Amino acid sequence: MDRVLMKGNEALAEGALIGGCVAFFGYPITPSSEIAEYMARKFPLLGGTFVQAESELAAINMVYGGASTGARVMTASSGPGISLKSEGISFIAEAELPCLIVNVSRGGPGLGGIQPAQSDYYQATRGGGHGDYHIIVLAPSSVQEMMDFAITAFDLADKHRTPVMIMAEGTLGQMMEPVEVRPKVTEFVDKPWAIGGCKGRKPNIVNTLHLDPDFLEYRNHVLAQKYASIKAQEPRAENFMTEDADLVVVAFGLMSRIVKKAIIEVRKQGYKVGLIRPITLWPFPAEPISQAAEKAKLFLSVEISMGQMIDDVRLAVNGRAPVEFYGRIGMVPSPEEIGREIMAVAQKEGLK
Amino acid sequence: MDRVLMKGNEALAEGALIGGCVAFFGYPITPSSEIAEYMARKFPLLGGTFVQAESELAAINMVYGGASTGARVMTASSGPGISLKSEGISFIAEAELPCLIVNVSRGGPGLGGIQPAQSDYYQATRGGGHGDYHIIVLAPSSVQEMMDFAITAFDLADKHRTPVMIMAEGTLGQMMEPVEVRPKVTEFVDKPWAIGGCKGRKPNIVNTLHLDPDFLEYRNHVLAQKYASIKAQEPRAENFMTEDADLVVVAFGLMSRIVKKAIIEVRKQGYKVGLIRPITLWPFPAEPISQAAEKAKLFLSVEISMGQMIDDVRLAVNGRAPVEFYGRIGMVPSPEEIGREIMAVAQKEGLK
Amino acid sequence: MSSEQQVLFAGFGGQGVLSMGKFLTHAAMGVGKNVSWLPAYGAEMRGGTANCLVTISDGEIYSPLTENPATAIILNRPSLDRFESKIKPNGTLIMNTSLIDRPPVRKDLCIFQMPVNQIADEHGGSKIANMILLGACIQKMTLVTVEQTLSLFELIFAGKKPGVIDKNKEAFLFGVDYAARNW
Amino acid sequence: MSSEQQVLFAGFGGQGVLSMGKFLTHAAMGVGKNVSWLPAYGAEMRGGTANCLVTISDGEIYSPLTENPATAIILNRPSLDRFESKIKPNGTLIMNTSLIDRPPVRKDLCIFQMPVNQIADEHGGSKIANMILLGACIQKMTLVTVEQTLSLFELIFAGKKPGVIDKNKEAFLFGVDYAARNW
Amino acid sequence: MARGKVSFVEEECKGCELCIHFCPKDVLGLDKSRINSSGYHPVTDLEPDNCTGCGICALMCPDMVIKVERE
Amino acid sequence: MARGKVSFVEEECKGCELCIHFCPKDVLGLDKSRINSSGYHPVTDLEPDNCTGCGICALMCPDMVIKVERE
Amino acid sequence: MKTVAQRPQSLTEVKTHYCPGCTHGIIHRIVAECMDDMNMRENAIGICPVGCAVLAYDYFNFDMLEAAHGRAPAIATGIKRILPDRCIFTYQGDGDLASIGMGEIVHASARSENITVIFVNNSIYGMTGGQMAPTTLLGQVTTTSPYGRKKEDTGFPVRMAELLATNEGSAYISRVAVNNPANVIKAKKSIKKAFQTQMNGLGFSMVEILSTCPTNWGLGPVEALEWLENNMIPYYPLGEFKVKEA
Amino acid sequence: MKTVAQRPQSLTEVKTHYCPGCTHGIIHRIVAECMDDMNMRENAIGICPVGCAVLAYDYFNFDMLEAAHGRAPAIATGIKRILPDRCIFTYQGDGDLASIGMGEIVHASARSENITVIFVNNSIYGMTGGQMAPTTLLGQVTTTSPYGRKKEDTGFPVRMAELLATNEGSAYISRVAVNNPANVIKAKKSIKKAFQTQMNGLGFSMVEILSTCPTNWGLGPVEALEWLENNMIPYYPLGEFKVKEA
Ligand SMILES: Cc1ncc(C[n+]2csc(CCOP(=O)(O)OP(=O)(O)O)c2C)c(N)n1
Ligand SMILES: Cc1ncc(C[n+]2csc(CCOP(=O)(O)OP(=O)(O)O)c2C)c(N)n1
Ligand code: SF4
Ligand code: SF4
Ligand code: SF4
Ligand code: SF4
Ligand code: SF4
Ligand code: SF4
Ligand SMILES: [Mg+2]
Ligand SMILES: [Mg+2]
Repeated sequence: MDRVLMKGNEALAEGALIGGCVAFFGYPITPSSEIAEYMARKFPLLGGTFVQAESELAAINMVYGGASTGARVMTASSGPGISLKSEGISFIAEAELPCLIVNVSRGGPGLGGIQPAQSDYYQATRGGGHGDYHIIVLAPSSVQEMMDFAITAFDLADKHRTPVMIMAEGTLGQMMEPVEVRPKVTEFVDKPWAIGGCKGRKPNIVNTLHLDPDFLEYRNHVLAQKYASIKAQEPRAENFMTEDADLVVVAFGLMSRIVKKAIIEVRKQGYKVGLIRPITLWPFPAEPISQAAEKAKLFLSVEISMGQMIDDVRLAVNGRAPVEFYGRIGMVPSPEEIGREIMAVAQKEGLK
Repeated sequence: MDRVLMKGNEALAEGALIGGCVAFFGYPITPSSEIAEYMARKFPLLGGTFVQAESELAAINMVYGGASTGARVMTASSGPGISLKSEGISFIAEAELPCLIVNVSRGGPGLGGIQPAQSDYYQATRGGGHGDYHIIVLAPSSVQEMMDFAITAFDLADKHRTPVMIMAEGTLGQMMEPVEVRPKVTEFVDKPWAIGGCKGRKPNIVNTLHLDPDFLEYRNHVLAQKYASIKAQEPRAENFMTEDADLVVVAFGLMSRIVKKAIIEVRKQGYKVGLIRPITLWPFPAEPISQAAEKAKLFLSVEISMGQMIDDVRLAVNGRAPVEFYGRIGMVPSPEEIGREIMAVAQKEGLK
Repeated sequence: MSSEQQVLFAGFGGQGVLSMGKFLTHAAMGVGKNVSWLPAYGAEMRGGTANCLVTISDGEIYSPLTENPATAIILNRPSLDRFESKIKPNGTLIMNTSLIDRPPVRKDLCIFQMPVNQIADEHGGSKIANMILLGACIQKMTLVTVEQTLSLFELIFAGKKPGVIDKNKEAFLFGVDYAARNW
Repeated sequence: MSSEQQVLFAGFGGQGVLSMGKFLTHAAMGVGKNVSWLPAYGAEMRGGTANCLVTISDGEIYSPLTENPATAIILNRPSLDRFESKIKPNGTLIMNTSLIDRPPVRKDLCIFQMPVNQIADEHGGSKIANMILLGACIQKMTLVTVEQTLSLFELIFAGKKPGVIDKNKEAFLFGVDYAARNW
Repeated sequence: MARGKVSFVEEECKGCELCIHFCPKDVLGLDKSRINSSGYHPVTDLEPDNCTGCGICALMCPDMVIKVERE
Repeated sequence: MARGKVSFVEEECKGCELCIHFCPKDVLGLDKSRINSSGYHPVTDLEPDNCTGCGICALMCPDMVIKVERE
Repeated sequence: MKTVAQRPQSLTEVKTHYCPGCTHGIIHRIVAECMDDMNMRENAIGICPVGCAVLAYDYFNFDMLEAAHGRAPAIATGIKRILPDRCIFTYQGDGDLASIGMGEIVHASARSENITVIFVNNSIYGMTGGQMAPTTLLGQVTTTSPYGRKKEDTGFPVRMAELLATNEGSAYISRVAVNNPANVIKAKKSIKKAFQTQMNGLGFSMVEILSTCPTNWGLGPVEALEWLENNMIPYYPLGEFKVKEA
Repeated sequence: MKTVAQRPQSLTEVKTHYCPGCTHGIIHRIVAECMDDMNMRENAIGICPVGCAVLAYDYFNFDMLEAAHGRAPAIATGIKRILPDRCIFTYQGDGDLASIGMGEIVHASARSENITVIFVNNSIYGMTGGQMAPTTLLGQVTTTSPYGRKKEDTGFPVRMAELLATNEGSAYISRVAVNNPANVIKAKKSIKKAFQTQMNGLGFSMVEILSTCPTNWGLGPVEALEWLENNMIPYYPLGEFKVKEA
């Protein structure tokens, strides 16, 4: 049987290999290090490149170089390391280089802790770096999805010529679940823009400097159009028991699974509760939430943070219903706790 | 007469000195470099510290060290440099160290250009760094305010034990206007938490590591409460001709002055237009906008970006009126252009 | 969902509680169950305490965690102090009396005790202490049978030297036998 | 507001257009006006073109920039090509014919011409070319009087050696005189 | 008779045996009969009379478990 | 008669005079009578007959203005 | 009887989190003893790295800061420029100082920043579970060099003491080890000399200390000391590389 | 008549933005000539810095990338690891390489990354208007050392060639100048040797080139060359500091 018991981080790394990743550039940080370690074990055997960079800055710039050749390359880190990459991510976004950036996230701010968190949501979806750019952000909720989304990420990256981030709570990287190993990806788009020597063609240039204001503005419009088309094509969400829901919980990642368990329990008590789980954090799936707002009387954003995604939920609901918040930090709350919270809010708002 | 013709960057630097800044740690970058250069000229004469750091990373960490002693210290940079500081800013926010960070901003993403922009709005207001933190962000609109806000910034920083950012379009740093030089600040709060040797007291510790999840969560609640009280006390905005306005433009910084000129012109044509100018970008002045939404039929967010502050305008309006957007990049649009745009939107929405 | 069981393993960093959990998870997967293994990672700074939670179910596993595990396998005193109160009402508590110098407070629990360190010191050393205990646990728990588990040793220890595998089997069986005789 | 004037200075990086603008700004402030000086910074990479916009007003200055300056002082051909069309209807154009090899296209403008480089080469060298032109401009413009400006030299050049100041005064007056005679 | 005397903060001992290894007089050893609250067999002085009070054990102890006294 | 011949892409000359300074035969000078579109007096060969075609001027020209030919 | 050895004043009573036999503990003690000997406790400010010593602020009994990974020298600079008379030191691991913190350490030395650096080189990333460091020896197995470090793709271990000694700004640079009593005594002497260099205002000082990581080396504490002696010292020679006199 | 000097194939026809007499232009040309001579144009990949050479991608006539400030060596690493047979070089100023990029350059050298670095040391930040660089000489006036660089608060200029030569990973390290015809010829020889080092797979190579910044030095182009000779060369001796043979 081809179900293998894997750690989330290893499943993600294996998924990247399945997706055709040929180089990993990274700097160790808990709780993401197993991704680098997995690559360090595999690439020497498979003939790819593993480089332990001297820093996250160096790593993201190695990704810039590697991606410029058209190869599928990636890096992985966590909170502080992602902050250090933010200049580089801004450069990569403007240079339109496809690549995979993984944030196995932990609690902040500062050095914070190494326990799971979702408090890098703003950084991931609003561009931690400078300037007008976005990157696609995928939030897996199981070890299987850690693998599957890594594969998807590289396809999306090439399709839209954009960096793609996978953001997962630290727990998801550390826990083990059985995964079905996917077949190797064999079809790739070609990349005439890639550098690699100008034999038989004009030189290619990878650049983000635009001193001429008009051209700089032109470039920003090019990106804006790309982001518009990504918003049109790529938002992904999962609806769970929302048909008849008075109260719609919005939660992503591993957190969303806990909420499901809680919903099943509170429904036994007669609470009409459902879940909308954003799978892409950017582009944010505003549409399903907006639709739910037609019927639902109340929304509850549940996050492992002090409240960040709630901005996007509010923007989607746009005043048609109250949007409440429940959050923890440095731990994934239990289904029992979430169940209690859902019932409390529902009662407060007079639902049941 | 004590009106002096000064460059915005120099006025800001002089303001910092008036505010009691004793050390500047920075790395040159256009269009902010004049701040460092001014300090390099002044401190050797005044007996303060100017250090040209080897990088923005080093600079923000020198600020971390300097601020830990309780001294008023600062750094200044622009787009890419601020991204590089984002890890450090997250640390400083969690360590609750008062300091001033200046972003004389330019167009991005990537290396972009050196022309004015407001496209670091998300980065400034949503925390470019990792974790749940915010910093106070002030947006001056004149050379005089470059000086005045530098003084205010240090007071706010000490009052709330938080980093404060001044974000100004590059043009504001480069242009000259007469400024009234303010009297030197002489009253300072004392800082029992500061490090400096433990003679006669228990050792002080400046730290952001919290391995115990419960304590990490506790710290996040401490910060959240602080942010709540800042939100209650510090939002600042300016209303301009909003009393009878059908259309309320929201714009900040130098941009807001251009809008004023445009409003004066279009009002001559009978358009009832007003301006709300956020002075603090975080905390965002949602209240005045929310009030305006009681009467106004339409909002227009005008930014030198592809549209970032518009999120906060929408959150404040919360569905009570449509919120339109107009933006440029890499240039400050002229009053003539803004006037045309205002009239176009107003007509489209059937206002006059 | 109905048939979902959650087992907590807790002890010192060095006691191999994480691998005990992994082993059980592996075994349960081997017999076709849905499983998840959730470690409290990092928290165990060197010398600190470690624990992991294993969920085994016939249905889809939504939540890999819980406040109240049905079964808790506790290898030291700090862990007992921390987790005793969390165990599900009428749940099962298996404890290592070598490193726990107090009896449990709760009366509703079904309790099994074993001086794991002493026994291990006598039979093959501390390295296999956790396999001995695991044998005993599986003998008592209904999740997977001893036979099934034995048949999966080669798979679970894939890559390990036969010697190592045999040594572990031995310890495992010793534990099974111990539980049969004493629990 | 009514009495608001905006003057554009444009030329090569090295021609001192920015300091011409600063000088005028300073002078206008000296006579109690509200002023702003707005450079097109950086854009002039070495050897490129430079320009700045000066706004002088009796009232509060809302916008330091405009699409259509009332007056444009143009020191080279590329700048003329770029800005001629932008000047306010019936505005003023002052141009350096040494580096502009074509006449203006617009007919509505009030135009003054001066072969600045040649004249400068003859009188004191290229360094003071911009002061000569500035003298001529101020002679023609109504913003500040020649006398007022002269009285502010020491203030504006504060810190500079007297020799330098005199040299600039000379050049300035030469320009004033040139404008009086030729424009 | 012993010229030196060693005493221990048992709870802090991690049983690393560095002190034991470097003691020139083989004074020290782990007490296999006991386990401290961190789960380690703590150090003890098996041959107290041989102790010269040279201080080497304390010099090599990473955990400041040992106090050494001498006449 | 000149053994060498120099020609210039005048528009690219920035009048830095490096070529002039290093020319061993004082062949070169700036043409003060002309200004190129970048506003510089461009280089010219004042003493073409003295040119040996040694190539030093081109070697020191930062702007690749000079082409040198030799018999 | 008089006490010949006991816990120094400059250490708190807190029990460390270090693994059994980890020589971080010895280094903490000798640094603390230097502070006691120099009567400097109330004047001292220490900066911890990100690394296993991240919690050192709980162990040193004077004002302490916790730095972002690799940035301790920049933080020390910020403090020293404002409090020039304090005794300021960073305590950094080899990943912290020689990898991510390379820019900060080289420039602190180039600027002749008047601070002291305690550089604990254990040839590996301890805290994160044994990844390769720039100081990892060729052939050494780590979680990110699972087949042994190879020069073909990772080059050669950096010798920080030698590298920083090339900077004119470096006033005192040495390398010591804590693998036996004699070396521990030498190490303490060198650390004291570094602090004195700072208090004499001579400029940047660093003591590189070869240390063990039994846990990630997969060795017993005693074996680890032997491994250090047989493998690290040959590649990282002990001694003083720069001594600027007052 | 045969042509003895003309624009090399490896340069485009684009007019540079450099100031009159700036020797960046000379360096561009000799790098391009090496590519022509080695018949390497179609195999070359260059990485521009952030600095006055930021626009070099418009001037070199082969595949080019523009790097973030100081990160060119990391980018080169990313490319080289995937395209090991290409001829890859970074072109970096002294602020870019020796200040913000210190970590990346030291580690590219330590890893023995098989790339070539063209390091243009003009002792100042040119592009941003003449601020102090780590390479600025003591006493030199810049906009951030307006009273002359003082060792008391800024330490000493870094000698990158000497510093990197201490890394075993460095295969070829030299310092040259372009202040006169003889030195320009030597500089070109050295650059070619560096490229050959790379093509022979020997590892990291760097040529430090002393260059002028007439604009920010406040000197005429010719005076600037003399200043370089009289002030820079004495502190930055020319020569080869590391030559690994095949
Ligand atoms: C910016 C950032 N990157 C990475 C990490 C993860 N991290 C923590 S400690 C460490 C390395 C520690 O190794 P070393 O400096 O040698 O100290 P040791 O533990 O060996 O004493 C790393 C990579 C982090 N905390 N922050
Ligand atoms: C992250 C970042 N910091 C700072 C800058 C601003 N900046 C541009 S070039 C430069 C220094 C250039 O000096 P150098 O590397 O010596 O090159 P040169 O211009 O002298 O040839 C600086 C600080 C930037 N663009 N990006
Ligand atoms: S003091 Fe010396 S003799 Fe006594 S126990 Fe310690 S090491 Fe042994
Ligand atoms: S060295 Fe210290 S910790 Fe180790 S065994 Fe001896 S006393 Fe215990
Ligand atoms: S080729 Fe030689 S002689 Fe001829 S102009 Fe050039 S430098 Fe002078
Ligand atoms: S060196 Fe080149 S640019 Fe300079 S003057 Fe001579 S030809 Fe012109
Ligand atoms: S991991 Fe290594 S360095 Fe860290 S405490 Fe344990 S032994 Fe010491
Ligand atoms: S500023 Fe200096 S380095 Fe830059 S182009 Fe001009 S002369 Fe050359
Ligand atoms: Mg280490
Ligand atoms: Mg330079």
